[in-house]
Amino acid sequence: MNSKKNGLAPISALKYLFKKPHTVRYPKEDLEVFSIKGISPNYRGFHTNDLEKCIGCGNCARVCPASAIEMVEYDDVEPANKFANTMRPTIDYGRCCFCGQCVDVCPTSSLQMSRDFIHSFHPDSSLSPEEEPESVVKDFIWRPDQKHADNPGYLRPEGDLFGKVIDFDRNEPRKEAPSERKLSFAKFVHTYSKEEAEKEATRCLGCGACVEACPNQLHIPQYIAAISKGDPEESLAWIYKRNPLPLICGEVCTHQCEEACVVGIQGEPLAIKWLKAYSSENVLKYQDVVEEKKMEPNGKKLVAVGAGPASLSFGYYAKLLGYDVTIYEAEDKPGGAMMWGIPKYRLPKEELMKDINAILDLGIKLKTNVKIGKDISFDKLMKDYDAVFVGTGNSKPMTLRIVGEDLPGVMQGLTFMKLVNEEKTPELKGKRVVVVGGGNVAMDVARSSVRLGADVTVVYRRRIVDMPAALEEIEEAQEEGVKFVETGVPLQIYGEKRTEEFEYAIASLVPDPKGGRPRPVVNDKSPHMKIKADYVVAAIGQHPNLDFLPEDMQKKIGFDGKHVPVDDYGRTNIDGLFFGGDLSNRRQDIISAIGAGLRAAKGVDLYLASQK
Amino acid sequence: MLKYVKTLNSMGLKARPLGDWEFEVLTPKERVAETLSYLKGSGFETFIHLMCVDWIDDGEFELVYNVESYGEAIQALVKTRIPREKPSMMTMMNLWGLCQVYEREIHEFFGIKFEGNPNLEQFFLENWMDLPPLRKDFDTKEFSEELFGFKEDESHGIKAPERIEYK
Amino acid sequence: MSQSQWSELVNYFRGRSMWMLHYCTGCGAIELPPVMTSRWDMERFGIIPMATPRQADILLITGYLSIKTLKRVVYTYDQMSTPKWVLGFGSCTINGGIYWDSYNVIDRLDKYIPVDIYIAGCMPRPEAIMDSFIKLREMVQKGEAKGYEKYTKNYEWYKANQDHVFGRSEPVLRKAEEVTKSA
Amino acid sequence: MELRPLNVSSTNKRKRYELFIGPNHPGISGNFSYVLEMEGHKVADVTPDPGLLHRGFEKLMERRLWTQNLALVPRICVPEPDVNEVAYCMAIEHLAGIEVPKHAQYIRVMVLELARIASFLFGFGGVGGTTGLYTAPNWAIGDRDYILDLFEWLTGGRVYHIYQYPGGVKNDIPDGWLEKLSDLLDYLESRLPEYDNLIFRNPIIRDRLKKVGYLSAEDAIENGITGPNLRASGVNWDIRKTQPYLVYDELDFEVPITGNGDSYARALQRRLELEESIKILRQCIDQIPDGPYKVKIPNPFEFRVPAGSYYSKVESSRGEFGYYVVSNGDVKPYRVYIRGPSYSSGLYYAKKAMNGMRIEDVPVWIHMMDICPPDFDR
Amino acid sequence: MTILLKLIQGIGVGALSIAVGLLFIGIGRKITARIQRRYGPPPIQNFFDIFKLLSKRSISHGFAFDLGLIAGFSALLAAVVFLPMGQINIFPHNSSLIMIIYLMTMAYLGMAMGVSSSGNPNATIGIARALTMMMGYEVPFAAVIFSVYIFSRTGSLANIVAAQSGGFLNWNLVRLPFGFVAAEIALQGMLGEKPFDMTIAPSEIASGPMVEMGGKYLGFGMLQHSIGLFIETGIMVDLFLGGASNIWIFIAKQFVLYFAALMINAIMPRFRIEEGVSFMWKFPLLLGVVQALIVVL
Repeated sequence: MNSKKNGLAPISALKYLFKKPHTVRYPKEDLEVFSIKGISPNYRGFHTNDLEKCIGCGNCARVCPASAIEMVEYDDVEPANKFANTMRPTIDYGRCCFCGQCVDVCPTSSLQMSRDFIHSFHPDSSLSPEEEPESVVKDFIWRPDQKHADNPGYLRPEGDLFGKVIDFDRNEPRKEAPSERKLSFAKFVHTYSKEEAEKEATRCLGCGACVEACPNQLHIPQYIAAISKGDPEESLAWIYKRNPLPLICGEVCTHQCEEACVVGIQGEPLAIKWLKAYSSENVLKYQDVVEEKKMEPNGKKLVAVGAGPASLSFGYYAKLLGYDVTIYEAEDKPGGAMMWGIPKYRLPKEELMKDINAILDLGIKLKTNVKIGKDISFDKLMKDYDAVFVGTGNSKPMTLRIVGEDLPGVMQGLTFMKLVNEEKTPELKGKRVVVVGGGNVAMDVARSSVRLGADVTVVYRRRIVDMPAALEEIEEAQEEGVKFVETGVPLQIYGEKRTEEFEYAIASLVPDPKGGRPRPVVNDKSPHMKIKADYVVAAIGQHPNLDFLPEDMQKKIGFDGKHVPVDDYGRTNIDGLFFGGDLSNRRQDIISAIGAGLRAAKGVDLYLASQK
Repeated sequence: MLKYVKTLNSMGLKARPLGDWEFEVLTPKERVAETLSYLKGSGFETFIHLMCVDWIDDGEFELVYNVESYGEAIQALVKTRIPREKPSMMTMMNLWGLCQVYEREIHEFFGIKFEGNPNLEQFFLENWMDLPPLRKDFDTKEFSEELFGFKEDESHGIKAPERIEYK
Repeated sequence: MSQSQWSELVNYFRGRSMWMLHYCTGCGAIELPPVMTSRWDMERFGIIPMATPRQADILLITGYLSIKTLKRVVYTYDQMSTPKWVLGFGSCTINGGIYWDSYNVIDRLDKYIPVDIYIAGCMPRPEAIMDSFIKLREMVQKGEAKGYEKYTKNYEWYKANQDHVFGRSEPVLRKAEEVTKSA
Repeated sequence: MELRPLNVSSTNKRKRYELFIGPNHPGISGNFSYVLEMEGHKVADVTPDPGLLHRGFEKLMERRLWTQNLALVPRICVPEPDVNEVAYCMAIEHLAGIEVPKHAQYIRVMVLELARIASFLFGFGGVGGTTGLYTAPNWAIGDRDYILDLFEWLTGGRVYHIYQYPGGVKNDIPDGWLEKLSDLLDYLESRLPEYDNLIFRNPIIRDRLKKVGYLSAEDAIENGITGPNLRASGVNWDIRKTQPYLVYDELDFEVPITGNGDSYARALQRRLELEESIKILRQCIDQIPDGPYKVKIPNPFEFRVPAGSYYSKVESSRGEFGYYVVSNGDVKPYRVYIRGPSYSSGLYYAKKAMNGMRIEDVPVWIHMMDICPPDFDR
Repeated sequence: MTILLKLIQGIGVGALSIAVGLLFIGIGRKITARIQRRYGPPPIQNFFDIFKLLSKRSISHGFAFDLGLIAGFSALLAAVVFLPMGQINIFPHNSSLIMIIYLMTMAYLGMAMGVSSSGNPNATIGIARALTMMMGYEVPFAAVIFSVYIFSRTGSLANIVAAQSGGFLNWNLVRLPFGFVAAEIALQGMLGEKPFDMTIAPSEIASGPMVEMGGKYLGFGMLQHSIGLFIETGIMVDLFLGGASNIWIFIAKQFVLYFAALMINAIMPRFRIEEGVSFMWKFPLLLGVVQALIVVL
């Protein structure tokens, strides 16, 4: 540069006297430097929120460094999906610093920022000074909606899965290849290593949308946070607050939480189930976590019928409340459906026993091989104990009700699974097995049969997408070579001495007017198909078996053959009689049963407190 | 850099490199002056900063002196810990006059007395009577609520689902 | 010329010539140089920065106020001659902004001095600033901006609030007492 | 409410009186105050009175998540906010062992250099503002606005960009931005001779500035003066060169050393460095590689930085801007200390430098030292 | 009767000088703005400002404060009456340059009395600077006046104007070029334009004498400035640009002078006070003395 002193040099500045100024004469003129008139296209101005898309997860509120966002419940909005709520962010522009972090973290991209930025307010001068701050603050708090949506600014495009801050890609646990895993009953999923688990756990936004979806409202965000902190013990302690069977749930839970996971709206949900499996697998001794909560015994005696998840959970929490609990089990091992119904490749027996033993170690008495109604009468139980909990679950399988059902080679799903778990199945190598049904039991049957060397076809009344079984299971079954027949309604089973052929009709699906799953309808035109079948396994559901209960009692509690009506605390119409598990739950899975056990424990506590 | 680390280690202090341009020296309170004057003598002439960390769980304050050598482009962090109860430290003003303001600041924000520093009056704050604000046991939100009179529920209205707890 | 016509005329001129005090109380002040200088040129509206409170009509509170600054601001506001107006810039003056939990930053400005117009934004853009100046001008010309009258009328209330913040004589949190006793 | 009354003490031999430069004074560079004790027109004693901008950042940052703090840090130095974001992110990245992609590093360098230019232009305004040459601020701050336009386009914010993120930057460069940047650099280069003519060759400015605030190299080192002020005193020290961060070691630029140590040298130093910044930006435009603009890090709620402490520093337009970050492995920082470049000059060295200075030179000295109160008030 | 007439004329002239002064400043702001690459306020902005200031409630700082300002203002009003402006010349035989300059000095002294009673050190420094600066520019200006006196052999502005009649070449601008340059520089100082605006210097002493003036006081200060501007440029027109045949040409000539001052104002920073004074005592004084020597010899 030329930095020589020159008194005349500044005179050159006078040339601007004859040049057009570069002033932007706002409000007459606007900036014209960007591709669009006005301010920059990605400006961070006032928010817009698509109220229909917003699920009210509250992540924006939690990430706000200025604490400017509050989630407020509104009447005029509809929840976006069945897990969503009607809370919507309401933003205080007396706090907002327009950093855009709420937009980055919005899992649905419903919250965006617009290019509108002008808002000024003049407080009413007639207000007294005491009232004035309120009126000011009120003017600067509003619920963002679509008002500024026609002028979009800073946003995260919906397809942008690289995201701003949310990690949309799930880290699946390692699994054996289908060709490998179909050869044996060994567990084929390798639960997370420490690094994998921590990586997956850090995807969690901690919003707690999953908590509401979980039938038992586990402390999911807390235990995931503990994992990402690298502390499986703390994580397990959080799980134990509401679930005494962590490892079982970690392996085989129906994980509705993952359906609700907000990360899953645009990407893949967190593997909440596998994270739970990780923390319970990595704590060798549950006792450290469990023991410290034990309370002083209070001398009251409780009894639970059936050693399934509901009773175990009931026993655990009742024990923590100080009760003396006895569990009666008809079989020789505890666990119920978990023991007999779930194949080993999904839940190894030693993992099952690890959970159950942790509970039993608390001092709960388990009496196996005792059949209530036969060995001990139910009335005696009611007399001997302060309260009775029944968690016997569904043990009476539903039948196909078609011709040829009584042929040898036709079996019920649960019966088949029990054989599988006892390793007493007939030789299936090279045999053709037809499985009827589309639930998780059907999948277990099909995949167990595959592992036993059979050629398996699953026949289901509706489409694959309508199957109640977990999608993951269906996919894995397909990978393992299970054939699926959609919309197949069983008609007849042929055979001389034993099953030879299975006939079904291809139904047409009629939409359900009530909005449920479509109904399969078979008419004259429906084509009939026949397949060869050496075994037909009907896995189409089960009913409870309450034969051990006296008739009048069954009537009094309102048992209709399928379901026992109970309240939130598992209470029935009879004092001191509590029900839980598949018997009374709307959803029939382990986690619901655990929840029922927990609530019943609380219910018993309330009931006995009121008895005093 | 390694030669300083070595020398300092031979002096019985714990020194280790931290990054490409930094190394740290852990010294007991009494040897800070000695360490710093050694460093100043060997070219670390610029005083970058003095800061304090409140390790409330350990019951200690950590003082970090940061000095830099322009000649060799390396930086030394001299760290020392002093007890949190009635904390005091000797001033380093005789080495760098600049320490005066840093020490005054730390006295204000942490309540550490610097012996020999002539002016430890309030600096950034005015009429401050509470705990020194950067101590961990000072709750700024509570203070703000109390003094500026506003209340805030930190849950932001995010409702936890109703759980029936067994207890 | 009747009294009301006269005051209308006076208000018109007041609206056309608003001088602001050159006082950068907070970070919002960084948008004032662009507004004052050639790119946006605030002088088009007759607004120029003034060096002392005596000469100024508008007090711009450009963002957060620390306790120490609040003292000066109140002092400054008292020095300004009426009619005078206060502009609250950005979130911090409205409800504390990002410093809502800070121990040294006040949350609501209008507890201490009356504010005539608030501008949303953190910090407000030049357009927003000019927009609010235009709005203030309209208000002044209509005779609506009467914050200074409110201040004199409710001086006791404002004074009490001011004293609560910087006239305190004992620790705010009880916990401190215990600690100072032990130390 | 009590402010110190005007203190005219007659006990001294000569009459002394107090004069406030700031907080409400056009000559101060922000909300900050020097209480001058005057003897006639001469300064006899100086008491810096900081804290008017004290917001307790270091406390607030302990209460917020690692990434939430990114909305806070730019507020620490308002005229050049990006250094804060970059220095803070660099500290986190060092502690967490995150490798930033080259593409993102180039973007960071561009952002930093643009911010530096913006800050220097602000400084030109300061030269004019304190000496009464009001054409200079009108030009320089008007030109700075074009840089803000570019920032706005890149980041979505005009002043507070909140653009850096641990592991990279928040979004990629928009289409057409680099061309626009190149146009802007052409424009700025065409404007530089005009600034030279108006400011740097102007005899009155030269004479006035040259008389103010001589600072020798030894004093500068002794008093912890960093950045352009240090180089203006003749010390060849620029963190970008001596301890290169980001991709500065891949870029070809020089660090000018004016070395006279007076205020004019400091102004000129900035003017020369501005040219170098333009050079760096041009290289960045040519050299910027393709690639991801950030690496994935956990989301804000689960982002934990491994325990440890690190001092990261960035050469800002005022000097060394440092972040000393202490983590205990939690989602929030345990302690963050911010070392602002103005701390030593504004709070400590001012006392020595202003002694005996005439009142009209005080603002000149303040502005030429580029004292930015928010960075020491925090 | 004559006295009444003169009084009315005097008020008229005062009003005219205020109006012209304010308009000049307004246009000046616009022009400066252009050089600064912006549009600037409307030219009549200063009228808005004055009206607003006068309508404001103001804070007095005691009797001396008021008195000083009023004295200063009235001294300037008195001065403008004696200034011959084209055909308007209220006291054709009494337009003594010495008297005008004396009255203008009175104005400064009045102001000094006023503001020093406000007790603000900035104001005190400011007024001290104003008086110092006055010392600075009055000396070369006195030298110039001396040469003009000698040259025109009269002390009356009206006569000096008359002596320059008869075309451009008769103007003192042509006849006394060194004197004109010296006076022009002194004018810059009198107007308080840069580089000689240390009196108010906002960034140093927060607008100096005006620091404690608000509302009406500041309004009167501004009026004073606009009258001062009118008188100072008017004297220069009368001294060097041959006066004018009518008021419009007079104003036009005044504006040319003011425009030149503005140009320098826009591109020059401010001197330090001692630099300013020493500059005045060097270059313009030298020119003034040279001019005087030329005239005398």
